[in-house]
Amino acid sequence: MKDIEFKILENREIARDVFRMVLDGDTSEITAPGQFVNISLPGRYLRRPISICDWSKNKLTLIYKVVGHGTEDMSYMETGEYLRALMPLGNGYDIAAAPENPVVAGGGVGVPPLYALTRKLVEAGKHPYVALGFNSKEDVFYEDEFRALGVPVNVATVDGSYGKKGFVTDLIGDHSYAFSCGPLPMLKAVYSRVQDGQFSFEARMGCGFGACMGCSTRTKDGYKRICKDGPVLSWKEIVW
Amino acid sequence: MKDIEFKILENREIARDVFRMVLDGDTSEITAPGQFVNISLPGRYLRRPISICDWSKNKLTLIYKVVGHGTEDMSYMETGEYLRALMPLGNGYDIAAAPENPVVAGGGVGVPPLYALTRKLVEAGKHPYVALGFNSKEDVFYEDEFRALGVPVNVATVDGSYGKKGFVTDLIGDHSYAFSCGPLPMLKAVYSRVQDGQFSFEARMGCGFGACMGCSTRTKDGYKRICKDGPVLSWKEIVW
Amino acid sequence: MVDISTELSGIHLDNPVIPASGTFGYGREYWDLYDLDILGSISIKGTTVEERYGNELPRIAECPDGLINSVGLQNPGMDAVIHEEIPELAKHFHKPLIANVSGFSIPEYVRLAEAMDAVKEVGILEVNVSCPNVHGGGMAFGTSCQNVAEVTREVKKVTSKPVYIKLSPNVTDIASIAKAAEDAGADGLSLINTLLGMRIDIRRRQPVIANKMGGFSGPAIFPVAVRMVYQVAKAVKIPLIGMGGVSSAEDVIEMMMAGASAVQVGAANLVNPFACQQIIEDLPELCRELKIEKLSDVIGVIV
Amino acid sequence: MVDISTELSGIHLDNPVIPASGTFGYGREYWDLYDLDILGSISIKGTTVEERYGNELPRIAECPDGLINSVGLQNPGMDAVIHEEIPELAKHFHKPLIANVSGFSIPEYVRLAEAMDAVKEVGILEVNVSCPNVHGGGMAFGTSCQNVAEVTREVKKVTSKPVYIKLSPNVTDIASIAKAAEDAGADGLSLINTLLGMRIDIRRRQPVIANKMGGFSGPAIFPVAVRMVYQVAKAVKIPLIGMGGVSSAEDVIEMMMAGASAVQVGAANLVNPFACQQIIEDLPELCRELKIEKLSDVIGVIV
Ligand SMILES: Cc1cc2nc3c(=O)[nH]c(=O)nc-3n(C[C@H](O)[C@H](O)[C@H](O)COP(=O)(O)OP(=O)(O)OC[C@H]3O[C@@H](n4cnc5c(N)ncnc54)[C@H](O)[C@@H]3O)c2cc1C
Ligand SMILES: Cc1cc2nc3c(=O)[nH]c(=O)nc-3n(C[C@H](O)[C@H](O)[C@H](O)COP(=O)(O)OP(=O)(O)OC[C@H]3O[C@@H](n4cnc5c(N)ncnc54)[C@H](O)[C@@H]3O)c2cc1C
Ligand SMILES: Cc1cc2nc3c(=O)[nH]c(=O)nc-3n(C[C@H](O)[C@H](O)[C@H](O)COP(=O)(O)O)c2cc1C
Ligand SMILES: Cc1cc2nc3c(=O)[nH]c(=O)nc-3n(C[C@H](O)[C@H](O)[C@H](O)COP(=O)(O)O)c2cc1C
Ligand code: FES
Ligand code: FES
Repeated sequence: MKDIEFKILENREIARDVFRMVLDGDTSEITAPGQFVNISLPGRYLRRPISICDWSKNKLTLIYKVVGHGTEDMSYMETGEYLRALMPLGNGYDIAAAPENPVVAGGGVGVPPLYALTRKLVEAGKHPYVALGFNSKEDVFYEDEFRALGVPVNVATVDGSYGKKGFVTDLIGDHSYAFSCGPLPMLKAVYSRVQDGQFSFEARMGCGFGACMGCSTRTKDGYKRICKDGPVLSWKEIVW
Repeated sequence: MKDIEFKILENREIARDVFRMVLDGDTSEITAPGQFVNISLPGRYLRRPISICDWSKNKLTLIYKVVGHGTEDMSYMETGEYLRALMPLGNGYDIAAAPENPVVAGGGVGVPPLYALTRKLVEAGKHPYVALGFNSKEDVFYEDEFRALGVPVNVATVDGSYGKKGFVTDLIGDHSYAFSCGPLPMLKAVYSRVQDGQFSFEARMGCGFGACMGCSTRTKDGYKRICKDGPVLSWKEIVW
Repeated sequence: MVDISTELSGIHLDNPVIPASGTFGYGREYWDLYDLDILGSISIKGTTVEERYGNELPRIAECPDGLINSVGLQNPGMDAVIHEEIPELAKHFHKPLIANVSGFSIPEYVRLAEAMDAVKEVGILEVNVSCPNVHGGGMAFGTSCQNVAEVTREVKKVTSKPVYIKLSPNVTDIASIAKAAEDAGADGLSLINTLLGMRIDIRRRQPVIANKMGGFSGPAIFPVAVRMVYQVAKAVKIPLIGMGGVSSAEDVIEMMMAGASAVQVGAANLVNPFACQQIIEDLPELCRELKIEKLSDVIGVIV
Repeated sequence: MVDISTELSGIHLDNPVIPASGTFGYGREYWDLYDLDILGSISIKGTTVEERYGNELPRIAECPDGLINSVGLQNPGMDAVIHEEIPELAKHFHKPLIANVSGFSIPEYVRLAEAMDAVKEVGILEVNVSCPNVHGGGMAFGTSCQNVAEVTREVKKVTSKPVYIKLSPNVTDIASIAKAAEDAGADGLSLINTLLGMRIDIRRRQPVIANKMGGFSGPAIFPVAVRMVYQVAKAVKIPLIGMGGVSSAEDVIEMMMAGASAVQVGAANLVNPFACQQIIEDLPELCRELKIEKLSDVIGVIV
C-alpha cells in the first residue's frame, strides 16, 4: 500500500452522472481486479473508496458516479491536475478460483471493477458471460468496452429503455459460479441463484486499510473487514 | 463591500518571503488608500486581511509576507488561478486631511498601503516625504517604485545592511504630520514624534466588516472596530 | 411550491433561517448587502443591562473549520439597544426579532426581560445562560439545572413574550438541563452556544486570545450540535432553535430532522456575509430534491 | 541536536508521538508501512475481557475536519490480545506499550489490569472510562468523579504498572474528574476521548451510523482538547497524554505547551497512515525553528 500522486489524463462523463477518470501514476502494486483505491480530496476529511476499473503500467482507470460532495468535487477536476490515492486496497477477485464459464454480473457503479476482472478472466483463458444491469438507458456505460474483450454481453434496464427490461438476474438464470458487484439487493438476488462465487461489498470506511474496524462485518468465518479482508467475499462465508 | 473573484495575473517574490500579487477583477468600489481586502483561502476557515497596495481599473496589487499557513498557501498560487476576496474594507487614509508636506513612514509589511497613499498624495498636489524601514537588505522592497512617484525616499535597515542603520524614526526626526503603517513599536515611535497624523493598525479579525466585534479596540472616542472604523485611526484618538 | 415556513411558539417564520446572536450585530453591517426581510428572524447581539466593552484583544483565534471568539458581550447596553439599535433595525427588518439577553445575576435577567417585554419589535426573548466568555457570568447559570430553572421562572414572571433559554453545550447532560428549563416554564430552547476552546500561539508561547479560552464555533462543532439538538428534542416538548456550525441548506435540514423548528446561522455569516441569503435561496430547491413539500414536516423525523 | 524525548512516569520515550488507541489496531496494518520503532510508544486497540464484535454497520460518518466512529470496542478479547496480538506486535516494536483497556464493571477493569500487569511488553495501563460507544458501559464511569475514583483505586490495587485514566470530554468540569483520579492514585491521565456526536443522512432520513450517535474526533476537536489539557494540567500534578485532533508537529507542540508530556495521534492515522512517521520527522526541524532545544522544556509553559 502506497499513497500515490496521480496526474489526471482524462475525466469525462460517460453516462448520466457517471464519470471516467484516467490517471497517470504508479500502478505496480495492484495484484487483482476488484481492488480499490482510496482518494484524498481537499476539504473532505475522509478518503473516497473507488474500485479499480482497469489498469496498465502507470495507467489507472476509475469510473465513478456523482452521488455526494466528494464525487461532485471529483467531477470538477481537470486534466493535468493531481490527485492522491492510497492503493491498492482490498483483496480483489480470485481468478484462479473461477471455473471455465463463470457469469460476471454487475449493476450500476458495481460494473467498473468487473471490467478488469473480465479482461483478466479472458487472459486466463476462461469464457465469462457478462450481464450488466442499469436503471435506464442514460445510465448504461461500458457495454462496448466489455464486448471488445470478445465476450458475450447482455444488458438489462429496470425501465426497459435499453436492452432487456428487468434485472441482472433476469439475464443470467441459475448458474454455478458468479462474480458480482453492485447494489445490495442485486447481490442478494445473484447470490440466491448461484451455487458459488465471489461478491464485492461496500461499507462506509474510516481508513480503508484495516486499522479502524469501521467496516467490520460478520461472516460465517468470523468478522471480516470489507476494506482489507474484502471487498470481495466468497459465496460460502456471506451472511445477509 | 462585495465578495469578488479575482484572477491572478502575477504572484512573485520581491523580497525575502515577501510576495507581490497582481489581480484582475472589479476594483470599482475602492474609495481610499489604506483600505484592505479579506481573502478567502481553501481549507482555512477565516479570511486573511491584506492591505491594498495599489489599484487601477480592474487591477489590484497586494504585497504580503509569508508568516503562517495562509500566506504560505498564497505564495503557492499561480498565474491564472482564482482567488476570492471581500472588499473594499475599512476606512482608509483621509488624504484631504493632510498638510502640504506630510511624512509617510512605513515599516516591513506596513509599507504596501503607503504606496497607493503616496501616489494619491502626489496626485492631490502634496509633497510627501517617504521613510521606509526594514530589518535587513533582503527585506527591502518597493524603494524604486516609491521613487518613481517623484518623491524623496529614504530607507533604513535595523542591521545597517542597506540605507541608514536604524529605525524609520531615525529618518524622519520630529514632524508635524505623519501617515504611518507598520509594526506596533514603530507606530508608537512615530506617534511620539509627530503632532498629528493617521496610523493604520492590525488586529486578529473574525469578519473584517464590522459584524463580530472581534477587533474592537478602545480609543479616546470610545471603542472602534479596526476593520470597519479603522484600520486607520487619527493621532488624536489613539490610546496605547 | 415548496413551503419552507416554520413556527416558533405561535410566531410564523417565512423560513427557518435566523442569523445567530453576536454574528449579525444589530443588522447594520448587513442591510446594505441584502434585503433583511428575506430572513426568518434575527437574533440580535447579546445585550446586557449596562454597556460593555468586552474582553481585551486578541479576541479571535482560527481553528480547523471554525474559530474561537472571546468578544465578551461587547454591546451598548439595554437602553441604547432598545432606543437606538432596535428602532434602526426595524426600518430594515419588519418581522418579529429575537432579543438575546445576558445577565450577571437573576435581577439583571429580570430587568432585561422587563425592558424587552415592552419592545414591540421583539417577538421572542432568548435568554443566554451560557456565554463562556464572561468570568463569573453566564457560564455558572448554564451548567446547573437549578440555576437554569430559576432564571427561567423569574424571567417568565415579567414577560408575556415567549422565553427561549439558550443552553450551553459544555455540560455532561444537556437533556436534563433542557428538561429543567421546560419544567420551569420555558417556551422554547436555543442550542447550542459555543464550546469552550483554546488555541496556543506556539511561536509566542501564549494563548492566541487574550482571555486564554473562548467560545468555539463553526462547522467543526456541527456534529456536537446535531447530537445535542437530537437529545434535547427527545427530552422536551417545547420547540428548539438549533445552531452550531450551520453553513448550508443541507445543514439546516439536518438540524431540523434532528428536532429543530428553526435554525440559527452564526460563524458562517462572518466568513461569508451572504451566507443566510444563500441558504434561503438554496432551501426550496434542496427540498424539491429531497421530496420535502412542507419543510416543517421534517422537524424531528429522526426517531 | 534537538532533544525531542520525553517521559511518562519514569518511562523514557524517544519522542512524544504515540498512535491513539483504536486507530492503530495492534500494529499489523502499519508495520509494513514504516519502522514502528520510530514511535514513542503505541496505545493498542481498546481491549475488553471478552471478545467483542462491536456495533452494527455503518460505523463511520464523515464530518467537517473529522469523523464519527461507533466501532464499539471490537477486539478479540484480553486473552487473544495478550497471547497473540501483543507478542506479534513485540516483534516489530521493541519499547514499552500502552495497554488500553475497557471494562463493563469494576471487577472487569480489575481483571483486565491484573492480566495486563503480567505482560512484560506493557509499560503503561491506559484505563478507558470514557468510550461513548458502548451502551451501559464506559460512559457512565467517565462522567462521575466517584466512579472514576473507584475504578482508579481498584485498578491500582492489582497492578504495579503506571495507571493512566483516559478521560471523557463529555463533561461539565473535566478538571474535577481529573482531580478525583489523581487523588485516587492515578499515575497519569490520557485525554481526550471522543466527543459525542451525530450526523444525519438527510436523503435516507436516518442517522448516518447504525448506533445513531458516536465518537467524534479529528482536527475539529483540537481546540476543545487543547482547552481540556490546559485546564487539567492546571488542576493536577501527574503527567498527561494529550490527544484530540493532533495531526502535525505543530499540533504536538501546542498540546505539550498546554500541559501534555506526550501526545497521541488518532484519526490522523486513518486518513494518512504515514501521519505519525511524518510528525516525528517534522518535530526536530520545527523545534529548531521555534528555538526549542529540549522539547520536554515546553510542557505546560502556558501559564
Ligand atoms: C470498496 C468500494 C468500492 C467502490 N467503488 C466504486 C466505484 O468504482 N464507483 C463508484 O461510483 N462508487 C464506488 N464506491 C462507492 C463510493 O465510495 C461512494 O459513492 C463515494 O464514497 C461517495 O462519496 P461522496 O463524497 O460523493 O458522497 P457523500 O455522501 O458526500 O460522502 C459522505 C461519506 O460517506 C461515504 N460514502 C457515501 N456513500 C458510500 C458508499 N456507497 N460506500 C462507501 N462509502 C460511502 C463517503 O466515502 C464519505 O465518507 C465504492 C465503495 C466501496 C466501499
Ligand atoms: C488591516 C490589515 C492589513 C494587513 N495588511 C497586510 C499586508 O498588506 N501585507 C501583509 O503581509 N500582511 C498584512 N496584514 C497582516 C496579515 O493579515 C497576516 O500576516 C496574515 O493574516 C497571516 O496569515 P497566515 O495564515 O499566514 O498566518 P497564521 O498565523 O497561520 O494565521 C492564523 C490566523 O491569525 C491571523 N493573523 C495572523 N497574523 C495576523 C496579523 N498580523 N494581523 C491580523 N491577523 C493575523 C490570520 O489572519 C489567521 O486568522 C494585515 C493585517 C490587517 C489586520
Ligand atoms: C463572534 C461571536 C459572538 C457571539 N456572541 C454571542 C452573544 O452575544 N450571545 C449569544 O447568545 N451567543 C453568542 N454567540 C454564539 C452564537 O450565537 C452561536 O450560538 C454559536 O456561535 C454557535 O453557532 P455557529 O457555530 O453557527 O457560530 C457568538 C458567537 C460568535 C462567533
Ligand atoms: C476508529 C476509532 C476507534 C477508537 N477506539 C478507541 C478505543 O478502543 N479505546 C479508546 O480509549 N479510545 C478509542 N478511540 C479514541 C482515540 O483513542 C482518541 O482518544 C480520540 O479519537 C481523539 O483523538 P483524535 O482526534 O486524534 O482521533 C477511538 C477513536 C477512533 C477514531
Ligand atoms: S475502513 Fe478501517 S478497517 Fe475497514
Ligand atoms: S473583525 Fe469583526 S468587527 Fe472587526
